[in-house]
Amino acid sequence: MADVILESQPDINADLSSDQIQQQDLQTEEMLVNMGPQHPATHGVLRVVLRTDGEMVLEAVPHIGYLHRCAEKIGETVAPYQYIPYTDRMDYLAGMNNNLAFAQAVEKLTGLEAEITERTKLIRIVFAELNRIASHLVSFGTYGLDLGAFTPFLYAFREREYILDLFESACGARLTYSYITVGGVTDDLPERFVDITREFLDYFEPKVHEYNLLLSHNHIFIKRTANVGVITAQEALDYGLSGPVLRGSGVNFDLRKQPGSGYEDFDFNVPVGQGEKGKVGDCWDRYIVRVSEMLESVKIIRQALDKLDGTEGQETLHKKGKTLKLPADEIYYEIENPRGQLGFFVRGNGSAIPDRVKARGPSFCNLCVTEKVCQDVLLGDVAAIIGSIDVVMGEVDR
Amino acid sequence: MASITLPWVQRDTEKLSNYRERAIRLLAIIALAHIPIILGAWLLLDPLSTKPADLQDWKVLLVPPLCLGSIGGMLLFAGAAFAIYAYELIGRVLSAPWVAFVIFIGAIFGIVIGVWLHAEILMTVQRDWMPAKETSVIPVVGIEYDHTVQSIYQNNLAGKSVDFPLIGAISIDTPILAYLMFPLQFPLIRDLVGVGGIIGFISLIPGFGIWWERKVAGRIQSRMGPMRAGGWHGWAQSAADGIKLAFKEDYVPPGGDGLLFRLAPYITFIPPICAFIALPFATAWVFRDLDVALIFILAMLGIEVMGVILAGWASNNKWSVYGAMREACQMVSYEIPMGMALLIPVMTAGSLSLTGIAEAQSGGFWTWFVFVNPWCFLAFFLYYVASLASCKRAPFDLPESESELVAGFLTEYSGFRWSMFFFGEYVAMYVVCGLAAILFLGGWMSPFPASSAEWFIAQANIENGMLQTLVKSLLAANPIWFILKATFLFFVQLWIRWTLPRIRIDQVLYACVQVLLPATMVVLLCNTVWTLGVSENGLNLGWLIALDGIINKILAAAGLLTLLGIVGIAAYGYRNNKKLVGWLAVDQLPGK
Amino acid sequence: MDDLAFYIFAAISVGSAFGVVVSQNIVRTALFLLGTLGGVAGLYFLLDANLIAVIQLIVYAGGTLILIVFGIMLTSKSPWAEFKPPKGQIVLAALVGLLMFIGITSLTLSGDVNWAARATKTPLATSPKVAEAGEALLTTYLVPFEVASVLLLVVMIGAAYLAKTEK
Amino acid sequence: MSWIENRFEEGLIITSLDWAINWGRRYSIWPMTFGLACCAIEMMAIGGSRFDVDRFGAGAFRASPRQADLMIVAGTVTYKMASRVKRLYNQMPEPKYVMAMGACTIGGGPYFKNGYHVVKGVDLVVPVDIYVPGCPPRPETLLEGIMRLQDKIKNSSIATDKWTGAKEEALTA
Amino acid sequence: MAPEEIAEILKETFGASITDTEFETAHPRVVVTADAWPEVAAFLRDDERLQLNFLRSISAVDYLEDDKFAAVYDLASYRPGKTDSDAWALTNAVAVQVWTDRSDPHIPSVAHVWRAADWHEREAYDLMGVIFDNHPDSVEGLNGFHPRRILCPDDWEGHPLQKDYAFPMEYHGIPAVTELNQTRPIH
Repeated sequence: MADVILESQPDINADLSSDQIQQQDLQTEEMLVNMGPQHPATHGVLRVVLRTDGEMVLEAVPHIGYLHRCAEKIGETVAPYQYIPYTDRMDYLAGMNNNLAFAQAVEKLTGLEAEITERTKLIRIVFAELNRIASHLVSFGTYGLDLGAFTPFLYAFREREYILDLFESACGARLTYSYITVGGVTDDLPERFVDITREFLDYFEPKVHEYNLLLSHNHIFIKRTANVGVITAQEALDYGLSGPVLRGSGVNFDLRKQPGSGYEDFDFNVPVGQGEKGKVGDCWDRYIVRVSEMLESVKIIRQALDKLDGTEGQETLHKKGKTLKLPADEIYYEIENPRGQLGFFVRGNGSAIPDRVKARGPSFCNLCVTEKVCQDVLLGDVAAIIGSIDVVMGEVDR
Repeated sequence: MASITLPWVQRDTEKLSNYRERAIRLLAIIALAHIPIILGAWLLLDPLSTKPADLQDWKVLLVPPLCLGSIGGMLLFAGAAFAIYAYELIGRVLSAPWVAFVIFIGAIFGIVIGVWLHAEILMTVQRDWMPAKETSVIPVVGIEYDHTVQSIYQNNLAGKSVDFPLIGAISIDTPILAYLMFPLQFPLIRDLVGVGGIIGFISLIPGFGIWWERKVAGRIQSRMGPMRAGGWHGWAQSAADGIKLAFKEDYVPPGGDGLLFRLAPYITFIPPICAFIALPFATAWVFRDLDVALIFILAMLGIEVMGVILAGWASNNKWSVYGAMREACQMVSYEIPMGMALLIPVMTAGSLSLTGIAEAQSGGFWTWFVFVNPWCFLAFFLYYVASLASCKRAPFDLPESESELVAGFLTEYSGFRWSMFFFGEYVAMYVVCGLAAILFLGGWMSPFPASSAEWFIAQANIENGMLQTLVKSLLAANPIWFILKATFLFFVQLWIRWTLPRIRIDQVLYACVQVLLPATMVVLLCNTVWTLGVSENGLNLGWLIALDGIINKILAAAGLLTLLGIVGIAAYGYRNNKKLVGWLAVDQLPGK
Repeated sequence: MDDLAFYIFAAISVGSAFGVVVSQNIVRTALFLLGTLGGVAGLYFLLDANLIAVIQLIVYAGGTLILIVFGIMLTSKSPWAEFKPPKGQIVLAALVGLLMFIGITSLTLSGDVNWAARATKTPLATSPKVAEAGEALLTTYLVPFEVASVLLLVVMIGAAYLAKTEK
Repeated sequence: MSWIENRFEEGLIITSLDWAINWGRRYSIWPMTFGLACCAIEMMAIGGSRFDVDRFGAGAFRASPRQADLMIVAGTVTYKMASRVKRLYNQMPEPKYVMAMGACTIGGGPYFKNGYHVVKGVDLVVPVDIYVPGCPPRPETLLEGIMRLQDKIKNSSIATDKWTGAKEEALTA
Repeated sequence: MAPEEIAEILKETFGASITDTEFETAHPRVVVTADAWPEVAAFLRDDERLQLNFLRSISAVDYLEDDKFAAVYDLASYRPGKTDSDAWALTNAVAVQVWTDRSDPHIPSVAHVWRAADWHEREAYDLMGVIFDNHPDSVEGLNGFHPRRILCPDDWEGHPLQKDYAFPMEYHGIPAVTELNQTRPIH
């Protein structure tokens, strides 16, 4: 990377303060522009240093770590059951999925998996998919915001509130649920939950078509996103991308379709970027994959709710979960998060407290492609590209 | 709230009430002190005397300040004392929800009526005052004037028979009116009065516009918008924002160019206001009826950009420079299609004067230029798109695009200077909308033909002169129509802003150079040929005139249907409105 | 009243012109130029030459000036730096300016030209209106008008060509 | 403002001026778009349809600190971010208010122990006006925090504004 | 393809470089020596039978009692279906463990094999202190070149995930409050 830096330029990769950047480059034609950590388009505390020539962005280097909350270190000091709340705060838009990933990793490691009841599994699927919808709604809304459309954001939040109400009725929290935990879920479903959820799904499904009319097929929106930030399938695999970003590049890969995911009995499609409005793997493809996934999740939830009816009375929380001893073994386990494949590496040492917990955040892996894609694009495209990758900084920095 | 006690909520009420009593006493004494002045002045000057010997010109200097000003002052101070005395009662009345609404609506009507009155007076001054026979001279200063108080009084009496609705109703044969109208014979005074009216209207636009924008945005996004400030639907929100911004710390970036940074808001703010000099509200309602008003307004909108560029440059901030660059290239390129689109109605009307163009559309809404032929129809939309770009409104709000450039050229501005930019932006928005209303939507002409007023008066058998005037002005031509049309176009701008995403900078320029510019050129050419074809002095082609008539009717019907459709959808939504939030899951939470 | 306005506009024009010459900052120079152009436009308005005044505003102040500033900001290697001409240039420019000033003032004061008579000969009150100006452009002065248009067209094509080859 | 400072204490002019200014400031608290972590999502939620902070006139989220009145520190402040938080605070013009939203900004929250990279409370970095507890606080709590801030503004006075004096001191020093 | 078969193929090709295998675990893995690791990595990615084209994660683990660090590379192979509309399949997956000394932890970088390894290696260096040689984004430190830090600031001291990490008491003037009753500054 060092060869493309001009001599008079400060090192774009270095963690310079914005003062240093301001002082050094005022005399040159190419500007170093500091985007973030407080910038509306960076979704939190991502900082991107741009080397620009006029409106062209020649190079964009993301700087992360502004939200490094030491989650992995804390994982080495608490028992898995106590660690569940910390997983909530990693990807705070998809707390349920994070809970699920860690709980399943620990259950697989300790062999508790075999004792999880059918009802628990179904409840987990319902909540994971509901949270996927909620997370994609935020992604959809903020993507509109990145491109200057304010209204879709509020529509998305309006619908998301209903999902949060459902979560609240089940576990009392709006954002950090700790509902899915080691050994099951903390509580059985509240009364009439199934009916209300069905009502919500009936309400929600037509809304997605409304979103498509409002934003997805808006001419300006397509002009802004199609053919912008193209990631080919080969690049996507090479950079270790996953989730909607990988599928947007035309790779039809979803962990939920793999054997052993717990979704074998469900009938749903995996939306893949087709290059409908431009090239395969552009921003619009990544965006539309998310919107379509919401509809697929609705399908899954409907089927799961139907199955839930026959499982009344089954135990939902295994007593062993709280007093689990981890064997001196390790495991790496991945599930499909709204943002991609969330993996947990857990190593036990025979006691209740693990030796090492490592999270493979999908946002972390997806973000590293920014540097590749944001070359020779316009300044406005940077917001479009970062928005389409849909990062959650809590998970990037952990 | 009531159950929580907070340490800082406590206040020394006794101390306060003591000050209150002293204030009431002071104000009451001042009010009483006015009485001897009024009595003395009244006895000395005798302003109600109609004897020619008593109508002296020198009294002009004394009658308004001593006789009328003192009465006003007494009422003011007494009212203030009463307000402080009975503030609990007044506060309770004021805090009722409908009172704020009444005040708000009243203020709007009051300003409209005030502007109207002022225009009527000026018209009377111009029409009724005969050429003077001799000139008088003010002794010391040496200023010449044509009309004495006496001649004005006589003219007023003579003009009584002419329709002069509101003032005629009060009493025209009071000499006080003559004393008040005396200064109006000096053009400078008349201009000052006119400037007062314009500034009053202009200060209403941003205040109303910002509040309205937030309410419209709220309703589009299924929320309420401002609700608290001032009571009824947060009507005082703009006032609160203004007060806060005025008292915020004034920041000038040390690394930037301080002089230009301070100047830039004014360079942005003043040109759009200058545009109002030439923007007519009705036939006589214009500060200066320039023959080149159209180009003048365009020039003023063009100069506004300079302020933005300076603001961006002087801020010493990279985002600001980006904003300034974008603004510069966007404005310079969009001025061309905008100006060319405006030439089309000019060509159709055959006049460059805005008043003339509006007068050409007085035959009912189907003669409005937007419907009059297909090319004008296209030109309206071309102009509207270009005007969005020239006002930096979404989807062309690139210079201040929040998600890309933080706040663009405004990044370093805070407090009052920042609000100046917003004032300028909203005034400019209103100017372009007003221009569109005049050029394409008939300006101050009502949607009915001018003859409909006569017809209505004959049908309804109205004999009262005042009512006749009212009907004529409402059904034929009235500034209210202009304000309504311009406000509707203003609303469409807000509507677009809260619906569409933002265009990228290269697409903005592409849209201008490769789409709008060729399109306006083609439309201009076609309109020329078309106008030549239908014109009686030109080719006068029969078949084209017939086609013109048919297309005109079709377009007018389409326009009417569109408007009815919008109103219908809005009414349907209003009738079937659901509770905005919480109808689904919140109602069914456990424990509910 | 008109006299007052004349002096105000004249002061703005002359003051700004002085600023244009003296200022060392290019963007400030542009701002002063705006003042000069605006002041001169005001003088045109006073002379009842509305069309010329408005065209001065829209073409020079609203168009050309912004293009100049834009060009400076876009192309200059260091738009932030100050503009400091060498001393020789300053002296030369001052000399030329002084000579012109002396020439004009001496011409004005010498009495060779009877300004008052000229003013009365072509009364400004009947200065051409827009319609007349337009008609004159398309009838009497059609050839110069068209030549100017062709010239502008050539300039535009040349600019487009240059911009294209650069890429 | 020193010419009115301490001269008209509780006097008629200053109190009515206070009333007007505080009324304006109270109904126009513009927050900065500054989300750090989980709490930022709840901060976005109060801008959303159900909670709609715009009702209180506080809905105009400004991206530039120069136009913001309120910094809602929404989420965990880390050492790497702390200097930026401080910088943003310094960039805001007076009068400015800081709201510590959530357990992390109040005192480190769940990261108090073993959080080697987490600042244990944003009041170690910038002065805080309002503390809103919760992890994350519900939007209703945040609205309550904004109302408490309105109370605080209501009872401030330009005669005793700290920043007017402080600025003059800084200029003379 | 099962992990055992992959191990067989690797042993055939590289022999002594494959020091150990572990399959009686929830995380079947192959142990490779640090020196041979880039070659093995390139082979794993390019070999027709394996095609492990997807690096899922690099987990650095601190074995304090053994005085060693280990880096665990989780690899997977995603292969397209027969037609474009078919789902891609995860055909084989395996983990590779590379050991290094705790006193002088050096492992060759594989960022040129899988671009995904770039940030993972930076993270592993930042938090655990394992130095990945020839990393594309290296900076010169006191003890030679090492990957650039990614999460912690550039001037951060120590590597937090090491078991014997000493917590900082202060960073750039901001105290690290660790006691509940410790006084806070008054602004």
